Amino acid sequence: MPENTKTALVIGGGPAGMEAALRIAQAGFHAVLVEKEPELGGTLRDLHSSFPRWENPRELIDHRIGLLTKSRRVTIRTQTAVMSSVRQAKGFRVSLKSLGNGGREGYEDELDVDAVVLATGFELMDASVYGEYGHGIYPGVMTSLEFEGQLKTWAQRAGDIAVDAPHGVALIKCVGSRDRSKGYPYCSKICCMYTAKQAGLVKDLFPDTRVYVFYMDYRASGKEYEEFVRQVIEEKHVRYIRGRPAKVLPEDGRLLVRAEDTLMGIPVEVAVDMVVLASAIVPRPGTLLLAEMFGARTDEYGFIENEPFEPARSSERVFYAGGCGFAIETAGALNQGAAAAAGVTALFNEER
Amino acid sequence: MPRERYRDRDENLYATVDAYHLVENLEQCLQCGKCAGICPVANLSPSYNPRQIISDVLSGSTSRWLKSEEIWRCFWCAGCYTLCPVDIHFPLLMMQLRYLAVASLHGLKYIAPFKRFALRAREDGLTFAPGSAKGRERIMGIRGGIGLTPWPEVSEKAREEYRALFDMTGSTEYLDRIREEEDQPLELTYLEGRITGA
Amino acid sequence: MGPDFHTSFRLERIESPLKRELKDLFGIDVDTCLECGKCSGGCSNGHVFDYTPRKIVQLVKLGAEETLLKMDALWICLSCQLCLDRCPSGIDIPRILDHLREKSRRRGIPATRPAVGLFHDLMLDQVRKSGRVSEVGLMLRFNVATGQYLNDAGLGWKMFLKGKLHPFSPSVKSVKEVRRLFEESYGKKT
Amino acid sequence: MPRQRVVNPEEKFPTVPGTVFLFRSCTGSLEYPGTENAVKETLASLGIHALMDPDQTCCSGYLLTCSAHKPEVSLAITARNLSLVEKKDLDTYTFCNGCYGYLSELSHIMMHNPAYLQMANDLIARWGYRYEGKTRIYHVQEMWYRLRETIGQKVVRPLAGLKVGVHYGCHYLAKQYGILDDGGYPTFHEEIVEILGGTPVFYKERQLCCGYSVGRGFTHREETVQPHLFKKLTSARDAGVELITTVCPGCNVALDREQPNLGKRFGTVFKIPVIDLSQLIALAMGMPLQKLGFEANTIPLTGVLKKLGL
Repeated sequence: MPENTKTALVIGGGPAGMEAALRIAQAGFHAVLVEKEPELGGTLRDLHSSFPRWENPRELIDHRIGLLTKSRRVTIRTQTAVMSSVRQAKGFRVSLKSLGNGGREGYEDELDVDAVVLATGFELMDASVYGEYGHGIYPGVMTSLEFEGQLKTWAQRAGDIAVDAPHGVALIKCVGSRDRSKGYPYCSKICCMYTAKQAGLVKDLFPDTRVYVFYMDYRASGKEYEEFVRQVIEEKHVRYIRGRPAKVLPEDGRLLVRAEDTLMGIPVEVAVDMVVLASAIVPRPGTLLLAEMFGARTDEYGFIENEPFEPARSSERVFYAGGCGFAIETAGALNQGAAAAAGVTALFNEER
Repeated sequence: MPRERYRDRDENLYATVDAYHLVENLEQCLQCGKCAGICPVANLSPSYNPRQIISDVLSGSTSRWLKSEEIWRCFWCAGCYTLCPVDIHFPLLMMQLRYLAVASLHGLKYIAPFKRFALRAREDGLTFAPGSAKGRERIMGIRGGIGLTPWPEVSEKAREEYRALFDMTGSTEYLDRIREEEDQPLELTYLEGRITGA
Repeated sequence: MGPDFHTSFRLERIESPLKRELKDLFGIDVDTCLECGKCSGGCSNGHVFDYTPRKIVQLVKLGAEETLLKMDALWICLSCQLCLDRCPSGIDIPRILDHLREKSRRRGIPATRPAVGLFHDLMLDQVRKSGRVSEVGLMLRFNVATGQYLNDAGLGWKMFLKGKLHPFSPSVKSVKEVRRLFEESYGKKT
Repeated sequence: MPRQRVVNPEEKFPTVPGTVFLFRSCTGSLEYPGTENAVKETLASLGIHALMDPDQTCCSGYLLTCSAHKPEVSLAITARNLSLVEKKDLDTYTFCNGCYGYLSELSHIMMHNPAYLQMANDLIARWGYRYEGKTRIYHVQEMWYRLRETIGQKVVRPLAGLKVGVHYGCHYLAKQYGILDDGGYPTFHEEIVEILGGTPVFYKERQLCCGYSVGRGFTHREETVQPHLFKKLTSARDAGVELITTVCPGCNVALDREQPNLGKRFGTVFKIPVIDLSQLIALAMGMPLQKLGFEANTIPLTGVLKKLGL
């Protein structure tokens, strides 16, 4: 098969971006994978364990990086940002800038690419909008991503772990999601599953810590998802209470969560040491800039929108995958990465 | 929880309650419980639960609340409204529930004190003026002592117009109709549904 | 016991020995409850219960044993097994209520429906004594104890004529073993 | 002090007005006249003329929320009062959460429901009034926060670390009434207390309702109001609060008058004086004691005044 010079630019080195770059390369075309962080992996790097099979996300990242570095058709540009792009007849002229150290800092270069895949991922909404939960005020209140970091440090320090074991942890779901008045009306899809995972992990690390999950529904609509949540409730004995907490209060140095158990119809309170807020999933600010740069369509919240009847394509020669489209779990991000790659390779094959 | 009986069922309870269209978005309620969690009254009375009242009004489940003592417990502190993810103004719903209760001559004893206040306010142009001369003198003494006019200045014109508005809007007539002696017995009194053992 | 008004329920102080008891004795794991409400929906007396079957399971999880033992539902549950039959997790709610009923009797907590409590004692007492239930004997003792002497007498007479009632029902042969069973579970009955 | 998330006060108050319409509060002018005095004195020392109008009547919100009034009469009364202010082309400043909340609520209803605005204007047209919704409704406390530096410079009696527990009030923080600070976790009163030299105490039930609860004190005193107050005051006392400040004479009545009865019922004596934050500011700025009207308080302020050496 003759060496083909068609090149696709993949922006974002998370699971979706890595998958897209890999599939494009495997199909015989060139892929330039741009990532502004020093390492590939995206949000996946911050996570500890995964659902529904408690696997280590690090393994998936290392496996993908192994394939990407081996492939001759993939150029990995970490610590690099896309500064501007000009649409041409059959592609874009893109200017890249390397950000970090390694001597090439501030170095800019131009690149002609034939298609773009946006895979810039998502981030969590700023939970301090919820004065009643006290994020940013009480040290024990943290968002779920911050809590992943806490889980990682606990897991690494296996030895003297009992030292700062919390007696009680409360995880609050739908903070910002399904909330028209302070956040977003939509459901962020994956918080139910990762909250169950986090709750289960705490029970694994500290069996006699009391863990509570305050929920309105638990949405476990995936393969082995329901069994996963039932396992966390029945075997790991995480206490699920249906009721969206009204307030977090300081009480004798601990945190008091005030809510109603709507299934019992009684107000309940629980004193805990940590409160984890499953904050709403929103697109990264950069996604909006890139969407304008490449003429991609976005919805009212800033997520990338697809063209009618084209699941992975946002506009001419512009594809997208993963969290920048909407909240998505890792497996979904990989699928969408492959779908975007399929779109790119189909386009390239037509034009050969 | 006050016991439900099928004959209490009233399909358009919500429409009759929200006669003033002040709470148009009740159907958006997610039944999430934030209101009952913050409610200072629900915290103290097991059989009072704002979320339950919303779901009953929506389902027209029963008009039992109209004959209950619970709806007269709401503090009107609007904590539920402040926390509600879909901005349901529950206190305004509660206010209108009370109108319906009064219309069916229930809970009159819980509105009698305010009838007295209203009728006195109608004369003074301001509320909470004590009825007794002794009370009034005490206030005039304190006010005089700190350099204010002995009685708050409310012009005659203001009082006239205030009284006229009472009469024109039918408020005076509404107040007259509230006669404590005609109070119907409340069918649903406060239930001692405590959950003990914690 | 602190101020005299109701305060909201503190979750972190829940100790539910009852939950462990049900697990050890009958293998009932209330944590498997999906809180779906099928049991309450189907319950034949549910509309009259002060706590629906679903809430009863939750009260076990909340460790609210006092409330459970003083519940009206204990004495108006028909043990029709509909809730068990419908439960997606197979939680044996009738068995929970049986266990609580016994516990409540042993602790001498007055039944919210005295007649049902009385009938409950008389029947078990008869089984302890004769190893079986004799309708005539039981009804006679119940009517005497509740002072409704001629209650259902007409019906009883007609059944007798049709040979449906046997005035004398002999004890089972191994009545000693039955008594020992009762002693083991109830302790020496004076 | 935890991180402050106040709305930028300059944004809500682009310019400090020279004259303001001070909306008379029924409870304020009768139960605690010292508050009215303190507000006027503080405004004067900040160079702002406070104008009160004898034609202004009660806002009638209390009676509405007790369901003793139907909305028509309260909407008409509010329209009348606010058109008085609009005639003078001023903004409305209240020093009571009730007035602030009800005026905001009722004007919000009229501004979002033209039928009600029309009904109200038809009723008051006969006296030449017409409400257009131009006047903006503020609480004087927002003005104190906007001018907190000037207040800081004018403090002559610093509070010597007095432990002050602030009470905000429900109608003040309720969502759409749009108070200056974040309703979920307000801290701008604590900042004022710190500027006056006091030590703010973040007690657990800081944001619990004061229990005035639109009349439940008359109908459900034993069932809900007293236990509720017991919870709130216990939390304040356990946190070492020496003085509670409110921004509403209604809250002041609820928290101050009821304390002796709580002692009888629950056997724990509460002796926490309760005054308006404007009175505390006026006190710190050197207002003569006898003009502050502390004799109207049920719980005497002798302990606090002794600590301040007065």
